[in-house]
Amino acid sequence: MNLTREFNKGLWRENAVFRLLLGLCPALAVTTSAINGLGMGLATSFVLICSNTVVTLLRKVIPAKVRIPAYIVIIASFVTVVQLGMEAYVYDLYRALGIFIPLIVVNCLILGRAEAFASRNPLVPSVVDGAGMGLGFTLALFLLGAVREILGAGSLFGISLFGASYNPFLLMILPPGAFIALGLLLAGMNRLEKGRR
Amino acid sequence: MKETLRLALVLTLIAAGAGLILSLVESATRAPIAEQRRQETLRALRAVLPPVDNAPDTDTVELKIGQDRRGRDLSRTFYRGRIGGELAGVAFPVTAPDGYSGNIDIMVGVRPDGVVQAIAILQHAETPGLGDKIGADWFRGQFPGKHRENADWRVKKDGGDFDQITGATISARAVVTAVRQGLDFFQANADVILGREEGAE
Amino acid sequence: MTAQPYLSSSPHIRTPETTDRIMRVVIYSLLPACAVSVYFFGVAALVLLLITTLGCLATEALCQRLMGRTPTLGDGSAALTGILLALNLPPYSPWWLALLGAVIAVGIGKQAYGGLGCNPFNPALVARVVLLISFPVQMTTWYAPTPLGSGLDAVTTATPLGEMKTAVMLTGQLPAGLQSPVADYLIGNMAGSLGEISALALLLGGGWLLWKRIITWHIPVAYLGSVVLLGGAFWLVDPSRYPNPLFHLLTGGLMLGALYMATDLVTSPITGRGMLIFGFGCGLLTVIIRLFGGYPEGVSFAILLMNAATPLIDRFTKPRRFGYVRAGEGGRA
Amino acid sequence: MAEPKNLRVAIGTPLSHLIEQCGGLTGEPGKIIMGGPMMGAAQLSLEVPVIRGTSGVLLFRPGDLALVPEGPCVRCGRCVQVCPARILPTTIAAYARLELMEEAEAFGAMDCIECGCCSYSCPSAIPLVQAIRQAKGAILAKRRKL
Repeated sequence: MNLTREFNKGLWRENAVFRLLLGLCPALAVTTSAINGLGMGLATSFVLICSNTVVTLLRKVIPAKVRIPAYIVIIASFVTVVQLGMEAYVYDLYRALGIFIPLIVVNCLILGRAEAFASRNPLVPSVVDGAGMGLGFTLALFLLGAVREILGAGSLFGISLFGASYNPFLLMILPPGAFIALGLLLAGMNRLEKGRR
Repeated sequence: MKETLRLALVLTLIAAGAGLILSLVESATRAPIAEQRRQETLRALRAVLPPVDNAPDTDTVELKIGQDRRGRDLSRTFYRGRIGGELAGVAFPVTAPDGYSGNIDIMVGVRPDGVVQAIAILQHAETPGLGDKIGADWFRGQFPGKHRENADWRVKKDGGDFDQITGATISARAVVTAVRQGLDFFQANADVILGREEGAE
Repeated sequence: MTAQPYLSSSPHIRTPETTDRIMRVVIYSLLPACAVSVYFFGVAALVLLLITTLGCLATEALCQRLMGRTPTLGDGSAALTGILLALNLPPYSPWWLALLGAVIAVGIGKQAYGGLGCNPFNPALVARVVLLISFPVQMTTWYAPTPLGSGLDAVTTATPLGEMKTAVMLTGQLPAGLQSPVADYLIGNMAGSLGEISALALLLGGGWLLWKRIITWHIPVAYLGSVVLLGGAFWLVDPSRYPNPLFHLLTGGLMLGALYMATDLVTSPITGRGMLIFGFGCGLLTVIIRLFGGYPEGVSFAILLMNAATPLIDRFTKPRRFGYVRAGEGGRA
Repeated sequence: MAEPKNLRVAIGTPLSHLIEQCGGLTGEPGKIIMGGPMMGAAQLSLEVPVIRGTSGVLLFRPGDLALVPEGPCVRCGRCVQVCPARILPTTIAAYARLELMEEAEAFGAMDCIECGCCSYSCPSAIPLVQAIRQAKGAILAKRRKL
């Protein structure tokens, strides 16, 4: 098994947001700024790597019939860990992401990787897969957040880019802007992909 | 039967393991979380109070401000800031129920004579780029120095003294009204809040 | 016989009418409204019209190039969208606002859905609403008209509908002196977007479209009629709070909406009955938003919402086929 | 055609003979139609015979051909306004072209009388009748199979 390949596929070929269109709920909802996207991506990545690790270790123990409830319990635990950790140490980000941290539980990306990969592969590839997928997800959310923040607020990471005379394109940080930005990014990615082939 | 038992056992074990880990994490983060929340309150208090040397979040008065729809009492906490034991200012939260989208939580700081020291917007869901300008310095900066009598507590569009926000008059109007009502309540109960009455503590 | 005769399915003749011609006629019919806007708002109006039109054409060409489609700039639909967009903007809008609007109208409102005929929403209105939500300050800064040669400086003012909204919100009463002479409203001597001010110019163009049979009477009549009826009903209930139907009819974007935006071929129902329902829905929503909504004007929102309902309306207004009777009356005749 | 006229002819007479009787061709024919302009059938050559029901012969010069490139449907509803069978030609044709024949049938494709009014009036020059005819053929073929 080629570990580099397992890692890279999450970045581009099977990128959760741009290729598989998974995990769109947080991808659209929290990406009002680059930092939110980055934070959400990292939190999800943490949960993803941990759940992949535990699922792969327990894959011989968990009977097939109860695997989904077992995965959900594992994922939910790690989500709660992340939530508590963020509240304790990155309080502002915790406040900004709000309800979407607990909602990482229902991110189909995580359950999907547990079911499709970690439950069938040994420890090391599963961790690498989780890391790659998580990083790909983080990158996608960061990109989306950055595009929306730059257009919708005229800043990046809260630093004003264009000065006071810039009229922010408000719609981009409102919910419809998420869809439009995602659509345009998807179109761009497809175009790039087409050009490469 | 044996199969069912095995399923139950495995699930129970996983759940128990999860519970164990969670209880550990919870106990480890309990103190930092409490500290974070306290810091948040303190930050808001410091923003609206004159410089103080006590911990205003521990020197509070709670007063009944009315009842909610189900008849339960609603109360409001008044945080008192002191310098050398002398009362320097009081901060209290007010909520504007008529924002453009949902409630606006505001922290108001007043000096003992009823003059506004500063206000801070704690939480709101106003439109980004429009209504959220209620948090801008120029808008909040209109409040310090004003008290119940020396200002007309309405936005200019309604004939008052406060600049509204272009395109978001509703948000500005909500904030001004809420602060005014907060001041009214403060004035009416000043004796209790300032501790001038016996047994108010 | 040398050349083989041409074979095709019947019919073998066709109307001289083409889509290109329809679009051209609509554009011509907008000229009076454009002229009025230039008269009241000067060269700035002309510049705006040029920016949006060229912007729409450029975006159309760019999108079609990127998507590998045959460019169809000649069909006039992009130019028409551009003109309609300009007529929906406040006078003296900054150039970037107009340009961005053009890009949104054609890029997101039209080409993203597959180009002419595939867009569910009126592209010009999509752009207007996107701009209104994103740049509320620029999109609601209105100027009093300054007729050419009057030498007046442009001053900001409220639209009649905006004035009404503020007054009603504050006092629960219509402002005194709201009703200007009807003649002013008719020729367009009031604040408003470029194209919505002159009811007369719009009626002129709309009438010509009706006469040319580009549009049918259904939508304008149902739309304007329901606004008059509903607005009138409220007015009868409390004339001190609700404006009279004539005010509804002549102010804001109602005329422009009813005659040009709602009647957009692509985004309105195809059957007569469907158009009546569509027009009535637009009227109902417009009155509700004007009297009770957060925005002073509701025409664009009303039309966009009804655009969304168009496929449904089409489905429920399938005409009764020839030779069939209504279900429940005995099946096949 | 030099002298258009009404002729009483026997079934089986080739069209070329009719043309001769009418003074011959004045130029190369662009399109030969047996029947009227709306419902007649285009023919490949003048050697086809008159059959029962042939009501007339129409010859178009090449310049008469209405060869307008097809455009996208702009949903103007003209085809619906003119349809004497009161069906929705544009909807049926769209379904037919997507080969969704059941939908086409549900919208009344079988009630089309192929009068040609919809195709005539379509500003985008969409061959509506052709598409509907195709749908009818497919629907009938399916019915026969059942």
